[in-house]
Amino acid sequence: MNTTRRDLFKFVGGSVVGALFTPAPWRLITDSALWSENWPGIPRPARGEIRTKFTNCALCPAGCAVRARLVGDQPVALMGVSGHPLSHGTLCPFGLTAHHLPYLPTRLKQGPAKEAAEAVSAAIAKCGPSEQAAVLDLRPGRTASWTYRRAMASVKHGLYLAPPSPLGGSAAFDLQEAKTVLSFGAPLLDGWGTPGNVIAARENFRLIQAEPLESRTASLADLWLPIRPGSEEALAQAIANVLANREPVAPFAALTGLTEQQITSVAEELAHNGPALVLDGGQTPAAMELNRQLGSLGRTIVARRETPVPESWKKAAPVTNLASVPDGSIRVLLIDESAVDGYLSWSTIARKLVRDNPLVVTFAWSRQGYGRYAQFVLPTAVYPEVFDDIPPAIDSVAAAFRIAAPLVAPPAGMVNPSEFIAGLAGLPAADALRQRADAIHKAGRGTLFTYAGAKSAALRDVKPDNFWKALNEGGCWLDAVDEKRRELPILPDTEAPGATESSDEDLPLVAITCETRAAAAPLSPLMSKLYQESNLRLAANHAVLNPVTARACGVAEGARAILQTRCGSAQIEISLDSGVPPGVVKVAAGAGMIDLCGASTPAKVVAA
Amino acid sequence: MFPWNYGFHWGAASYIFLGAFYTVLAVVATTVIFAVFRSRRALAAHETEEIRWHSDFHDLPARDRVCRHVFTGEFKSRECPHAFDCRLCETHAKLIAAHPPQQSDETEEEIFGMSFPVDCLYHRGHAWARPEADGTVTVGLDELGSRLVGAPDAVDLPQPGAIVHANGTAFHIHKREADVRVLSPVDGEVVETGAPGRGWYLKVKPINGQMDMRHLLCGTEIKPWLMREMERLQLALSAEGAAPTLADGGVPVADIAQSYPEADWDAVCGEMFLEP
Amino acid sequence: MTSEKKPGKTARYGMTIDVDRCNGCGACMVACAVENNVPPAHEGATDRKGITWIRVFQVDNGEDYPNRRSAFVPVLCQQCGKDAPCVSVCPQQAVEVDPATGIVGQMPERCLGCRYCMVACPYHARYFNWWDPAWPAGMEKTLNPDVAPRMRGVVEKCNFCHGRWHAAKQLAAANGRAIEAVDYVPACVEACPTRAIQFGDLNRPESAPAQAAKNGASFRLLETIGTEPKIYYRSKKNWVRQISSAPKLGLGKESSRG
Amino acid sequence: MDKEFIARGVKRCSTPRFLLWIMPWLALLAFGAYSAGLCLVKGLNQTNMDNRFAFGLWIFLDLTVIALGAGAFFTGFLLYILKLKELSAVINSAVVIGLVCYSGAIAVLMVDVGQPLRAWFTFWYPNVHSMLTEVTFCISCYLTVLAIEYLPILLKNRKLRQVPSFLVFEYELHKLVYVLAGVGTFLSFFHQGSLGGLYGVLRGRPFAFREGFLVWPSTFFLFIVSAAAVGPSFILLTTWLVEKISRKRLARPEVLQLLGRISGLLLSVYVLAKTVDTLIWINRTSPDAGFPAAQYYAWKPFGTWILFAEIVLFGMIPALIMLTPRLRRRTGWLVSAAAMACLGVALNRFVLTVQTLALPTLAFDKFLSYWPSWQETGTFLAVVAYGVLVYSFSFRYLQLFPEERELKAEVQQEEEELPVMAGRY
Repeated sequence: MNTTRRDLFKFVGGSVVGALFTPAPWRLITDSALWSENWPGIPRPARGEIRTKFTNCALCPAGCAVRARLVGDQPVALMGVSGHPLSHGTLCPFGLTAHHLPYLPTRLKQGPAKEAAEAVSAAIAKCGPSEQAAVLDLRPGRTASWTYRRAMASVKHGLYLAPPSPLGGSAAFDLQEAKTVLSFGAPLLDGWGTPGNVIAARENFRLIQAEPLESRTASLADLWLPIRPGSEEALAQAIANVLANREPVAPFAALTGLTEQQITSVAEELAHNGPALVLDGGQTPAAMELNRQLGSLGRTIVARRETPVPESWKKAAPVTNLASVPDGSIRVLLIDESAVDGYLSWSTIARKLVRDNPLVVTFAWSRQGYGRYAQFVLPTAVYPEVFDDIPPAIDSVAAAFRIAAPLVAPPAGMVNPSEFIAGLAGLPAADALRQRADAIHKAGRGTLFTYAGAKSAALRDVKPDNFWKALNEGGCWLDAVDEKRRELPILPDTEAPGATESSDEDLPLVAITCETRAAAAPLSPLMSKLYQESNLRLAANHAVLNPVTARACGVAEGARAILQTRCGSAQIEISLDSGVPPGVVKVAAGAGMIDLCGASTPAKVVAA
Repeated sequence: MFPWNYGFHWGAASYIFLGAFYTVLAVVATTVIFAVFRSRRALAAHETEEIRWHSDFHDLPARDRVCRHVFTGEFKSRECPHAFDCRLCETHAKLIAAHPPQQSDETEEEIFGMSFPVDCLYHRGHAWARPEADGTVTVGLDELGSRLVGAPDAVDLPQPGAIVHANGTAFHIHKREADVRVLSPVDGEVVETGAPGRGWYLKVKPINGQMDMRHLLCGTEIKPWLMREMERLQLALSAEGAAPTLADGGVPVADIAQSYPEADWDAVCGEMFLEP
Repeated sequence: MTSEKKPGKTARYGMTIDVDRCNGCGACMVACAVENNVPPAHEGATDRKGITWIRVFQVDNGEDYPNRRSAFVPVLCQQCGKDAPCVSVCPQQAVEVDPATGIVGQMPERCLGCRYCMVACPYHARYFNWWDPAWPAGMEKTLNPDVAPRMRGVVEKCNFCHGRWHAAKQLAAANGRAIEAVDYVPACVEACPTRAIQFGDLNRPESAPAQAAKNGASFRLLETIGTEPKIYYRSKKNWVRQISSAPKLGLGKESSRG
Repeated sequence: MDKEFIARGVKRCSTPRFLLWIMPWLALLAFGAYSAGLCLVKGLNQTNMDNRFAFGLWIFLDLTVIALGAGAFFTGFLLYILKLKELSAVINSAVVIGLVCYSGAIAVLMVDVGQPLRAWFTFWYPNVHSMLTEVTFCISCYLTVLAIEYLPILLKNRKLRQVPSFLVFEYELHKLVYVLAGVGTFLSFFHQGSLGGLYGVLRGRPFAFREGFLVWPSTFFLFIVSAAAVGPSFILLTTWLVEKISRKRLARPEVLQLLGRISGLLLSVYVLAKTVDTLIWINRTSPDAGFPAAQYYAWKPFGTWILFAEIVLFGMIPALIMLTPRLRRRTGWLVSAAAMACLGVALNRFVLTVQTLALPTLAFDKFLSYWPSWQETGTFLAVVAYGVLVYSFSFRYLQLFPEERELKAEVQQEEEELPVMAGRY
């Protein structure tokens, strides 16, 4: 049989028609849609063994317990650990996305560690008699803090600085005990203390929030007292006077913008629905005085024991409050930004530096913090790469010890601040965490909580090696608390903040920063969901004004404007909200904005 | 919609909707396929010329499509339903039967100074046909047609042996911007063509026996028809912006085209030679 | 999509959200993005071009300072139980209701991005990929292996964490039983620090949403349009319960939040 | 230069002049093609549409253009099915307008979808309950029908006609144009309606939601009537415009008046139906959904004036003008009325697309604003330029107005007779 071209065509044609009656062509067309999902440019998630690891979040002092979901060795999700005695299974949005932090585009990849060390040594050598070389530890109480203190004790002119803190680090607020809480602008439900602990205790206390703006906390408070900006002390004084049956009340009430009636009823509530607790965003003595008056000390404000440290560490520099250092006295300043508790405005630090040529070295994950002002910025590991412990939070009645065990290895070129600073003094620092754990085990108090089985065990029953192992697997040691022997806390001497210049005629508005959390720690790119892709949180360089104020300033919704304060000016984008009190500019805190405004400052808005 | 698509659910609505859709598609496709099929058949059957004429006829203005019996006053107004092919027309047959065409008394109609011999039969497209003794038919351009093209720039005559169709193209004439076809009055095979010097004519032999020329104008019809043609010419000329000289009864000059250099001669010729 | 239709075994997954507990922290929004491989915003994205399968709105009582009171309302796909507006409008069946769970699912691989469903949805719970999905270098390593990232030009929305549901179903099958509502919770539920969001099967009277449905303080968004959402909100505050109804003039005027 | 392509006996401007005329349109088309290209290559982020304003200028354009293009089907229906022979004077022009409108709309739709490469999914996995499926199927079918209807017009070009197969095919196809007109009418009825249904079915948008008959909301029928009403108006308007631009008489005034009369008749039916529908919606449909209708019109700038403009100003008034023989006979009135009718329908489409999306649905929604980006506007303008170009070329080389030559002669005669008459008296 001869095969002609016609036969070939017939064969091919027949095959095509026949193929249409098989699933293949239809299936292929259908699947083309699935393939198009995987076009180049769209990343494909890596596959691998799914594992679970436990650690503790080092982003803030809350140190919430974390259950990480890993694919191979790569964490792909972080979640809280339910049943945890401190964090009660919660994780804030910052903690939930912390596994993205190692990949931040703004992250520092390398820094001049050697040059910095030489420069520091040289500068220390040049220190004058009244000048000092200081380490500013933004999260005191860590094992690293002890290393700094030990190093500073042996370095000439050495000084260990800690930021001002309301309770001085050795006392805690006991929310579980409180029945009525009066908060002067403390962000109680927005990242204050250990969020899980606050939420767990929230059912049991009545919350009165005195604050000029309706913050997240204010909107969920049982009572919001919309006071005038800067009148917290007046309100405290008025309440104190009501409680003590003293006059006057009316002039203070007038300052706050509240009625005497309102203040009296708050005072009565505090007095009759005890135990009461007065919280404070800053640290006004008036609030502490109220606590004293209400008998909160020893009941809702209690002393907390120090987490044990090895005896050999006791020869350490004392903790000096930054505020109490004389201005212009620090020649060398090393700032550990790798673990922070909030952002201090640069001006409070800068005024302590010597005028001529101070040396500032900062250990940071990016240049966005104090790196803007430092000669040397040394890159550090970022959580969840760090190997660090987390001191107990402000609402943790018991001492605690937990370690942020690294979930991923830090990249090469990172500088460990404690090794660097210990190196200055010639101290070994590598094993400090293990030594601390052994010291705790030696003390033998308290319990060890392990997450995998959500079990607690008395520390006495755990072997030292197992204790260390458990800590590295995200375990948490909690000190025993003697409920019967509530101790009176030893509170630091707080000085009244300098009287704010109240007659600022050229700066008619008050700028109040909010969202301070964002300024303190690195943000995952996914936080754009909160700051950019929704307006749930106020994005950096955005400001909210009352429409009346905006009209007076000549700015409109969406306009760009200049915010001016005593410390400088910045460009902001305006939005309007009649819920903001007239005369107030609500600005989103970024590091730059805190440098500009602090917590609150007289300000002016002019159209750009 | 097709088998093996996951997640596709059939329901009554699907049947109705897709049924309607495919019906529509089928109708559209059938229409197009049908048209293609018919075209192929027509092309194969060499019906192009016929179709061209039908298509042209359809595009003629209504006043140009009037029945020849309107000229003779038998109808007040009537549009030709057969594209000037009276051989198909029953009405024409009836009318002819009732009033057989009268031969004109004269041998030549003199209209506006143009001669129209009565021994010729005239096509509405200004071609004449004269049956010859040898059974062939001579086809030529009538006087008005000749004057319209005057001295043509070029003439394309068919080769002997070519087939012409009634209402199809007899030959092409180029004059100035005009490029017109002279429609053939009869069917047949070209046996001889005229030379340029002697006027252009075709000698056409009927393909099978007798030539049917019922559809051509003859006798007393010629004059009213020509009167109307002159009106048309005037209209065409005035539409093209030529001065209205004919209305005054003036005699068309031998080469009208030269008299109206500003007129769109293509349009005028198209109009007069029934080529829209 | 294989949907086992076992009589009596079908579930109606739903949620209850206690508005009085929500502090607007946004944990649900980021946990959702982490779980479902939603990329971070392109620099040009705004709150109207972003992708937030669950979005917390700040709502208020419409008063001015100092009488302003705010609340936070997480809005996600309301998983309409009847006549879901997005299902019938999709021209190519990219939106489907799973009869086994009642979850309104979006198939991004079948979506051609006509956005008709977004127009149809009164809850604005559907999001379009205006940009190619992009993660900072290295961050693509943190993607959830259970969920495929979507391409540019398709619509996506909350599906009650289909990846988790699927994993739970497989686990249940491995244990020789059918999946139940208690076998998994969506990421937002797990992440909510205040436990404001609870998840369950509305067909089980003891589940949190079923209980919430009976609660007098409960409401659903736009109940009057008859879509029978399966997300129940709850608040003791009268003005908060007003948000269930149609917009009223004056509410939220001159306000840029929410 | 291109004389041999221009139909015999009609006067067209010189080739350079024609080039001068199309140059700006070509430039606009190029700009629009660049805009559309940006949207295709970089994605829809080039537009100002967003998750809340998911449809924008383009959908408005599609709805309006398709309504205006309804003249093609409706004229075809009147001419071939109802045998209104007078309309053969404008049918070719109507087909070209229809083709331009529909192909432009489909081109924009292809840019409008996020994944144009998946456009065939609608045919592959059709959800027959979706109005958009109906629209997609019908529009693509009808575009095919229009293209087939356009073929004879194209093949009738003087030069193309010389090719025997074109000539024959044109002839044979033209004989079957009744079938196509019928199919086109069927398809058009459905997609004009389903375009209306597109918004009418949106239960979640009580501003647009309407009750209806079986599966079709009332907007389904309103769109059919309004499109049928405005189609002839648009043909009237374009014919008049082309007459003005080309300075020629193209159709007899009686034809335009007939178009006006048809338009007016249908417009009055539409206005009546729209009024009844609006009353039902205000008093029943919308309140039943929990949305008091007054609320919609409290958001500036969309006050009740928009209802007035839609129904009375651009509905009732043009209808009355076109139904009054005395006014209809005056070109100025007739053309103004046709323009108003077109505007009214455009406004109706605008209200349905843009206002629907601007209005809040949730209690905490804001009233949204939207302004198209230059890329969107460019694509929009490209469709306009494309339409003008296709029409210009068609007008130059094809016989859009079969009566043009006759009218030319008549005009000449009138002009000649006038001085004579003046001399007599």
